[in-house]
Amino acid sequence: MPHTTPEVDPIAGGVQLFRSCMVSSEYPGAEAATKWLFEKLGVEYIVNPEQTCCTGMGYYTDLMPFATTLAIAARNACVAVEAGHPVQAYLCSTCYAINKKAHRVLEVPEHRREVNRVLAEIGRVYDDTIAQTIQHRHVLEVLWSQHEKLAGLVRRRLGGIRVATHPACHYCKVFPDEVLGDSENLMLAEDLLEPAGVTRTGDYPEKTTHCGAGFRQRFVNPAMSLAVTREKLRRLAAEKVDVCVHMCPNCTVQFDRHHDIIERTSDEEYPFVHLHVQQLVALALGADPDTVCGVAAHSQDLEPLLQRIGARQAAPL
Amino acid sequence: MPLSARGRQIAGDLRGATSGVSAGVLGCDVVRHDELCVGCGRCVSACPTGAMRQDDWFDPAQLFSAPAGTGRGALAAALRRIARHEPSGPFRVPDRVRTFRRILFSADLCAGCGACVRACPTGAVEASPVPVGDLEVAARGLAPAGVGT
Amino acid sequence: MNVPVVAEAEPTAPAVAATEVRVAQVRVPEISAAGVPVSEVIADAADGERSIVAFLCRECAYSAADAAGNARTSLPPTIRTIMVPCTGRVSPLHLLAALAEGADGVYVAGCLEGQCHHRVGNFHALDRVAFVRRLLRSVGVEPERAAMFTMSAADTPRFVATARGMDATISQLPRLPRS
Amino acid sequence: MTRCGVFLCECGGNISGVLDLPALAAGGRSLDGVVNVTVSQFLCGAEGRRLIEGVVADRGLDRIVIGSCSRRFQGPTFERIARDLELGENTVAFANLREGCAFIHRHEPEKAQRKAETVLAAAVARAGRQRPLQPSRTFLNRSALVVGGGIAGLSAAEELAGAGITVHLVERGQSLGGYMARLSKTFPTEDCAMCSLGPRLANAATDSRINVHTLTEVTGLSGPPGEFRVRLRHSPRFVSDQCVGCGTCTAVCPVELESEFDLGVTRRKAISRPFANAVPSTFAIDNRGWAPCTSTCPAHTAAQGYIALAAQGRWAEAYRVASAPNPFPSVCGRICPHECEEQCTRGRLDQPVAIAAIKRFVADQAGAADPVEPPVRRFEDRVAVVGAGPAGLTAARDLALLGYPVTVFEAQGVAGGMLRLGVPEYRLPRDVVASEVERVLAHGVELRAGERCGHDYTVDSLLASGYRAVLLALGLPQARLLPLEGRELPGVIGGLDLLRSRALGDPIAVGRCVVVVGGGDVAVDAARTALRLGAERVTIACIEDRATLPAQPGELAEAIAEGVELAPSLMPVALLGDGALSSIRFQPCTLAEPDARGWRPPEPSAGEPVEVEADTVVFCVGQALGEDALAGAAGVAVAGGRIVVDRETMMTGRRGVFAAGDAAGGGLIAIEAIAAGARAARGIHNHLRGEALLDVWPVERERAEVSDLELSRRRSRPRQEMRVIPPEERRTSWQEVRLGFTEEEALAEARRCLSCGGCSECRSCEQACPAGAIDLTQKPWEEELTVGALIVATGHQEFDARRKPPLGYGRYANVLTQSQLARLLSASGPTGGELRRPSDGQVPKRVFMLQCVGSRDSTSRGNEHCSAICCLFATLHASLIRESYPGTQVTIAYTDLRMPGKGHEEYLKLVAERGVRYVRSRVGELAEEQDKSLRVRWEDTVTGGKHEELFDLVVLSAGLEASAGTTQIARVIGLQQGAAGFLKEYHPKLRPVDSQRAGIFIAGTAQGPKGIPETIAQAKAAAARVTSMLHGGMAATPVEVAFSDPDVCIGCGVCVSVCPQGAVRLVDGGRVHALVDQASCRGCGICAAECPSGAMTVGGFSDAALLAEATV
Repeated sequence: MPHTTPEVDPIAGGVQLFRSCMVSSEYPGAEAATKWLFEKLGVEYIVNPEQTCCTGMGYYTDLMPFATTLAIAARNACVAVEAGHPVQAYLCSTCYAINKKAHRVLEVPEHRREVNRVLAEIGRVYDDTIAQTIQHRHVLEVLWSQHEKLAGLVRRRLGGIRVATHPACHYCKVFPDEVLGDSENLMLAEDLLEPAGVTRTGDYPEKTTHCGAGFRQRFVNPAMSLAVTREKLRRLAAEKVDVCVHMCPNCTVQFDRHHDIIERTSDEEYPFVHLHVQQLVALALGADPDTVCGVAAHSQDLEPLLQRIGARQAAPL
Repeated sequence: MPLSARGRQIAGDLRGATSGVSAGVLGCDVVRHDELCVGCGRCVSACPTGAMRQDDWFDPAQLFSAPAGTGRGALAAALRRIARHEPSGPFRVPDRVRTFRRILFSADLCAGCGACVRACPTGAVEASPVPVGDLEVAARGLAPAGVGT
Repeated sequence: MNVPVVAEAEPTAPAVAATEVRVAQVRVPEISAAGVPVSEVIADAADGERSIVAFLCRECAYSAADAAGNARTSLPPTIRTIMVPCTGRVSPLHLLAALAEGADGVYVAGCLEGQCHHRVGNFHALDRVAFVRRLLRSVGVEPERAAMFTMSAADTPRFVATARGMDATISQLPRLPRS
Repeated sequence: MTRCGVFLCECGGNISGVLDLPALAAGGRSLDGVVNVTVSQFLCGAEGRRLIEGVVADRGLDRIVIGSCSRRFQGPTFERIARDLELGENTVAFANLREGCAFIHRHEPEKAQRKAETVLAAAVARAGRQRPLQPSRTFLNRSALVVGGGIAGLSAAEELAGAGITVHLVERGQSLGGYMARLSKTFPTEDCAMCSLGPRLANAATDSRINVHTLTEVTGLSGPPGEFRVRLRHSPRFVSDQCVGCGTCTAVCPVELESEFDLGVTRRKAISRPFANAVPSTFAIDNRGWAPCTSTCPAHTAAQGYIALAAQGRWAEAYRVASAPNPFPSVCGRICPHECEEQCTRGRLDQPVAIAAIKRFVADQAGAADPVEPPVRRFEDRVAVVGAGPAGLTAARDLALLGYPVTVFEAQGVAGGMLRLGVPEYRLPRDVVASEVERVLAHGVELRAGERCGHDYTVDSLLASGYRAVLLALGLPQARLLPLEGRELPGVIGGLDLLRSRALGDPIAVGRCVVVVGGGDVAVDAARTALRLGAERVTIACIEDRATLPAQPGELAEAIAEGVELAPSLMPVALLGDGALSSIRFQPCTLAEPDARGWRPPEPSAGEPVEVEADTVVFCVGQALGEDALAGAAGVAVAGGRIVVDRETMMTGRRGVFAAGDAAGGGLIAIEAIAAGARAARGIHNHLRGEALLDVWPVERERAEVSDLELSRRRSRPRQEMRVIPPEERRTSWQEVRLGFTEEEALAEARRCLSCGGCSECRSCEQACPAGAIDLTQKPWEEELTVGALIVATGHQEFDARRKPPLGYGRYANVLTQSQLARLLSASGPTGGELRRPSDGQVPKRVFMLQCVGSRDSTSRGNEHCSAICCLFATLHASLIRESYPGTQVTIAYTDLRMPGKGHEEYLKLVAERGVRYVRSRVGELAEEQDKSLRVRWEDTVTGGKHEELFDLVVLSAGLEASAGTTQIARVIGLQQGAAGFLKEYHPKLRPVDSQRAGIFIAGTAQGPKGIPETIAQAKAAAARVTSMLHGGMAATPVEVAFSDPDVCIGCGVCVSVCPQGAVRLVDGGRVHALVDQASCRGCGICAAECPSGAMTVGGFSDAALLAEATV
C-alpha cells in the first residue's frame, strides 16, 4: 500500500543530535541506534558538548518559569548555529516541542530583548541570523528524509511482526499543522518500518489518547496515571500488536517500566513489547541488539522478539 | 564587408529590423526619445532580453518635454502654470499608477532585435544600424566567431 | 478639524533606486492643525476668496453631500462639487487642470476602502492623488492642495468635516500663483 | 456650435429664497452657446415640462441645462423629457443650485450668488462638450438556464416557467431531487420531505416550458447577459426512453456498488434508480469505462463481466460472456500469460484477481452444457479458411454466426493448430482442445483435414473453385534451425517437430542428455516434454539473461522445479561429435540494442566458450511459414517471413485474400491470434458486403481507474493459489499439472474483484429488459444553448467526517452522519424506516449525537462557519427516534443550541419534553469496543461533571460545505467563492441573490448554509430577478458605459488589466485595439482615467465634459 507520509527534501548534514536527559538516563540504546542509523543513511551529524538539557521536564512540572527555558533554548540555538550544525534533531518529542515553542516566543521583540540581556552576561546574543538558520526536527523526520535508502539496507525481514504507533502528544498536538502526515493518525513510524515488511496497524481506537505519564502525574497521581496507561494497553492488546513503537522516552518509560505492574494489578495479559522507533528500524537493518539498541536497559524481556526476528544470529551481510 | 551604396541606403532606413546585411553588422543601436513616451509599457513586454525595463519611479522632467496636444502634454501645461521651479529629481510612484513610470534601457543587454521599436506606438524608440566594420562590435562580443579577427 | 486622509512621508529619491525601505501607504496626517510649512509666504494670506473643486463619487460622497444639503448644514462656499461615476474616473489631468485654471485646492471623495461599488475604484483614486501630491511637491507647490477622503454614503458628518477641513487647510495657504 | 437652453427653478422658494434668480438668468444669457434662459417656479412638475417643450420647439435647442435640485434627485425626470423630445441621451447638464448652493450657503447669500454663477457657467460649459449617445439595444433571450436540480433549482424553474420563460434545468446527477430527496422528515413540522418535493418533481417533469437535462454538466459560458451561449456536456445514460421503470434489470445485474444516494449506508446495482419517484424515472447504468483487465485483453473480453457473474455462481451466463469474443475460453484459461492480471487494480492493494483461473473454471463448468444452435444461413458467398488454428477457427465461427458458409482446410490430420500440436498436454489436455474445436464446427463449419495449402490446393485454385474469400491462417509450422556446423548430425531436431510428433502420437525419442536452445515458451515446453520422454538431464540455453527471458515466469518456474537447468546469456557456436552428437559449444554473450523490429541480436562477450555435453539438441529459435505454402498465391506479399496485411481491412496484397494469426504477425500468443481471427472475419464481412458495416478494430473505451484513497478503504484478502501436482510426481507424467479451482475457490476468488469499471458490460440487463431499452453504445455528446440568464443552485455537500480520524467515521461500524441516519429513518430508505444498527441490525437502545462536526472549527481540519441546520436536524431525528422507539435514549452533545427561525424554539421545547437529553459538551474522541458499541467520554461544561458511557449508535452532525458541483461551475463560469467554497453574493443585503457577474444569479445552499424555507425563498427571489431582467425582451444598455475609439487606441492593454469587471479585451482588427463588452461594463471609468492615449471615455463623463466643468 502506498505510504501516506509526505515526501520531504533530504537532510544529509548539518545535524546536531540534541541529546535527551531521559534517553541518556533510561534508554541510551535509542541514542546509539539513532547515531548508527545516521551513519548507515549517510547523515553527517555532531553531538555538541556545549548543548545542555532543554529544561522541558522542569517547565512542564512547574518547577521553573518559562523565562529560564526560553533563555536556555536561545543559548542552545546559538551553540548549534555556532557549531555549523543548525539542524537540531531531537530524540525526544518534549525537547522538540519546547524548543520550537521557544523559537516562536523569541520572535516577540521584548522577550528577545529580555533573553539577550541574560545571554550578554555569557557573551552571546540571539539575533535574526540565529533565528533564521536554526531548524527544529524530530530525529524521525531526519530519518524519513532518507527513507528511500532503507529498502536496500534491510538485513532482517520483520515479516509478520504487527506494529502500532503511540503518537507522541508533544510532537502531534503542540504544532498539529507542522506534523509529517496526519496529526490525528500519525503513520510516520509505520511508514519508516514498512520496507522491513512489518504489518501496519494504522488507526486504532484511542490512538490519540495520552500515555498517562503527564510529567509529574506519574509521581503525584500514580493511580490515575497508570489507569490511563492501562486503557491504552488494552486497546493495543485488542489490536494484537507485537511491538508498540514510541517517539518519546517519557512514553517508553511509562509503558516499559509499568507494563508488568499493570498486568499484575489488573491480572490482564498484554502480550507485546515497547521499543523506540529507531531501535526497531536499526534491528531491521542488522544492528546488534546489545551494543547498538541497548535492549538490556528495557524492563520487558525482549529476547522472544529478538529470537523471532533472528537478531541473535549474526546478521547476513 | 563594406556596404554598397544600395546596402547603405537599405541599412539606413531600417527601423529596427536586424540589418543582417553582412556578418559584420549585427543588430542596431537603440535611441530613446523620452518626450514621446506615454509609458504604455509595450516595449517592455516586447523586449526578449529584458533590456527594456519599467520600474516604479517617475521623472517629472519627462512631462515637461512632452509635445502639446498629447495627454502628457496637457498635464505638463497645467503643471507648468502652477510650478514655482523646475521639477526636482524622480520620485517613487504608487502601485496602481501604471503609465506614469520611467522606462530604463540597458544597452549591454540589448540584442538589437528591434522588437521594441516595432512595438512602440508613439515612435519613442528608434533604431539606428551599427556602423559596419566597427571594432567596437567585436569588442562587445556580439559578433559571431571568426569575424573581425 | 479633519485632515486629508492621504499623505505619506517624503521618500528621498537618489537617481538610481537604492535599496530603501519600501514606503508603506500609511494614512498619517502630514500637517498639524496649527502650522503649515509653506516654502515661502506670499504677502497677505486673505487676498480674495479661495476656490476648491471637489470630485465626489455618485454612489457615496455625492449622496452624503446631498444629505448635508437637505440637512441645511452650512458649508464653506469655496467648494464646488463635480459628480463622477466613481473616484476611479478621476485622472491626474483633471486635478492639475482644475488647479491650473483657478482652483486653489482640489480633493476627491469616495467610498470607504472595501466598500466601493466598483470594488477597486477608490484604491486607484488614492494612488493617483498620492501621485499628484508628489508631482506638486516636485515643482514646489504645497502638496496639501490635493487630497482624498473616503466616507460612507450615510456618514454626512464626515463629509461636512472633510469639506470644512479642506477649506481650512486651503485658506491658510496663499492663493495659488499661476504663470 | 451647440444651441443650449438654461432653465432655472425657484423650487418654491428653496432656491429663489437665497439666490437672485433673475440676476443669475441675466448672467446666464451672456454665456456662449446659451440661446435662452427661463426661470420657472417648479421645473420638475408638468408646468415645467410644458415650458421646456415650448422653448425647445421655438428656439431649436439641442442641449438643456437645468439649474435646480441635485441631479441624483430629479435627474431622471429631465433626462426622460430630453429623450421624449428626441434630443437623445447625454444632452442634459445640471447645476446643483439647491443642495449644492442654496441650502448650504443660506447665511451668506452674496457668496452663494457668486458660487451659483460659477456652478451655472460650469454646467453650460459641460453641456457644450456633451455629445449625444446612441444606446445599443441587446436582444434578451426569454429563456434561462438553472444549474442544479435540487429543491432550489426546481422552485426557481417552476417560478420562471410560470412567468412564461423557457427553462433549461441542468442536473449533474441521474435524477432531479438533490439533497432533499434523501431526507425522511423536515423540521419543524415533521412532515415528510417527499410530500413537498414530489409535486415539484412531477411539475418539472410535465411542465412543457421546463426542459430537464440530467447527467449533464455546464462546460463553457460565453456572450453578454441576455445572450449567454452555454455549452453543455451530456453523459450517456445507457438506457433509452422506452424504459418503463420495471426494475427487472437490477435483479439480474451482478455488479454491486456503494450507493451515493444512500450515502454508503447500502449498496446498489450498476444499473439503478436513486429513489422511487425519481424524475426522469428511467434507470441509468453507472458505466465508468473499461476496467483495466478488459482494456488490456487483446480481444477486449468483458473480464469484469464474467468475474462478476462467477462471483454469484451464475456459471452459464459467465460462460456466455467469456465465449462471446473467444471460442477457446477453456484453452485460454489454461495457457494465456494473462496480462490482464498484471494490470488488475487489486494488484495495488494486495495481489491481483486470478482472472485466468476463474475463466478456466467457468469454461470447464458451463462450456459443455452451453447449447450451440447452427446459425441461420444469410449469405451464399462461400469462404475458405486455410489453417484450423485459433485464428482460423475463430474467424470461421464468427463468419458462420454472420451467416456465411465456411470451409476450413487443415494441413495436419487434426484441427487445433498450435493448441493441439504445439502446447503439450500436461499444460493443455487434448480433450479440452477437441471439445472447443467441436463447438466451433457445430456452428455448421465444414472441416477438410489433411489437405496442405500450396500442395493439394492453392489460393488460386480455391478462388477459381467458387470461394468468394480466402483467409490464410496457416500459422508458422516450420521450425527454424540455426545454420551451425554439425547441424546434420543425428539428434539435432526442431522444437516444433518434437512437440508435434508427441502430439500426433508419432514415435519420438530423446537421448539421455538434452540441450534445448532458445528462451521462449516453446523452449520450456520442449524441455519439459524431453523430461517426460525420459531424458535424465535437460538444460535450456538461451541468449537472453535471467531477467529478459521471454518465457512465462510461471512456466519457467515449474520447469526448474521439475529439474530443468537454465543456462542464460549463451549463444550456440558449434555442434560437436563424430558420427553422433556429443556436445554443443556456446560463447557467453550479451544482447545488443533492439533493431527496427525490436529484435536484440546477441553479441559475443569476453569469456571462454562453454562446452555442454549433449546427445540431443532441440532448436526452439523461431518459426517460419511452411515451404511453398504460398505457391499459387500471386499478389500475396511476404516480408520478414510474415504475410503483409493491411491493418484496417486485414486484406493481403491480393483482393479477396486475407491473413491473420502467426502467419501475419509472428510470435503471437493464443488470445492475440483469436483477436486477429475475429478482426479478419469482420474484414471479410465488410469486403463481401462492399461496405464497412463492422468496426474491424473495436472502439476503445477510456480506462476506469480506482484512486489510492478509495483503495485504502478496502480490506485486503489474500489471493486463492491454485493447487498443482508436486514436481517429482509430475516430472514423468503427462497429467495436467495445474489442477484448477474448485467451485468454492472460484467463488471466493471472484468475490475479490473491485468492479473498477462499475458496469461490467456483461449485458445481463440487455437480455432481461422486456422493453429492450438497454443501449450500451450511447456516447457523451455536447450541445450549445443560448439563454438570457443563469441561476446557479448547485447546493451543498456534507463535511467528510473522515477528516476527524479520532471520531472513527468510516472505521467504526456504528458511527453514522445525520444524512445517513435520515436514509435509515426514511420509509423509502434501505431499512424501510426501521432504525437498525449497521453492525448487527438491532434497534439501538442508546443513541449519542455529536454537534458541530467540522463546523465552528478554527483548526485546519474543519470550517469556521456554523452550518445553521444541524441542531434542528439532530433534534428532528431525536424526536422521530423517541416517538417510534420509546425504549431508546437519545443524548445530544451540543456546543450552542442554535434554533433560529419560526417555530424552532418551540419545537425544541416539544422534543426536549419527549425525553431527549441535551448535554453541553464537545467530544473529541470515540472508541469502539469489541461488541461494536462506542465508549464516549465527555465533560459537561454546564455542570462541570465528567461522564463516560457506552452507546449503541453515534450520529455525527457533520456541517455543510459547497458541493463539488458548485466549485466546478464557479470555475467554469467565473464566479467568486468565499470561505468553504460558498458562492459570493453581489451584496449581502442589497443584492443577496445576484452574483458578481451581470445576468447570473445564485440561490440555495450553494450560496451558504440555510434551511429549506430560506432556500425556496432565495430561489423565488432569483427567479424574480431573472423575470425582471428579461421582462422587456429588449434592453437598452445604459449609455454611461466605457467606449474606446479604435483609431486613437494604441493597444497597450492597460485598460484590460485594470477593469474590475473583465469587460475589456484587446482585439486585432488590422490594428490591435481595445474593445469594451458594453453589456458587462459598469461604467466606473477606471480604464478611462488610466488610458495613456485618451482613446477610452465613459458616456456622460468624458474628459472633455469633466475638464470643462472643472476649469470654468
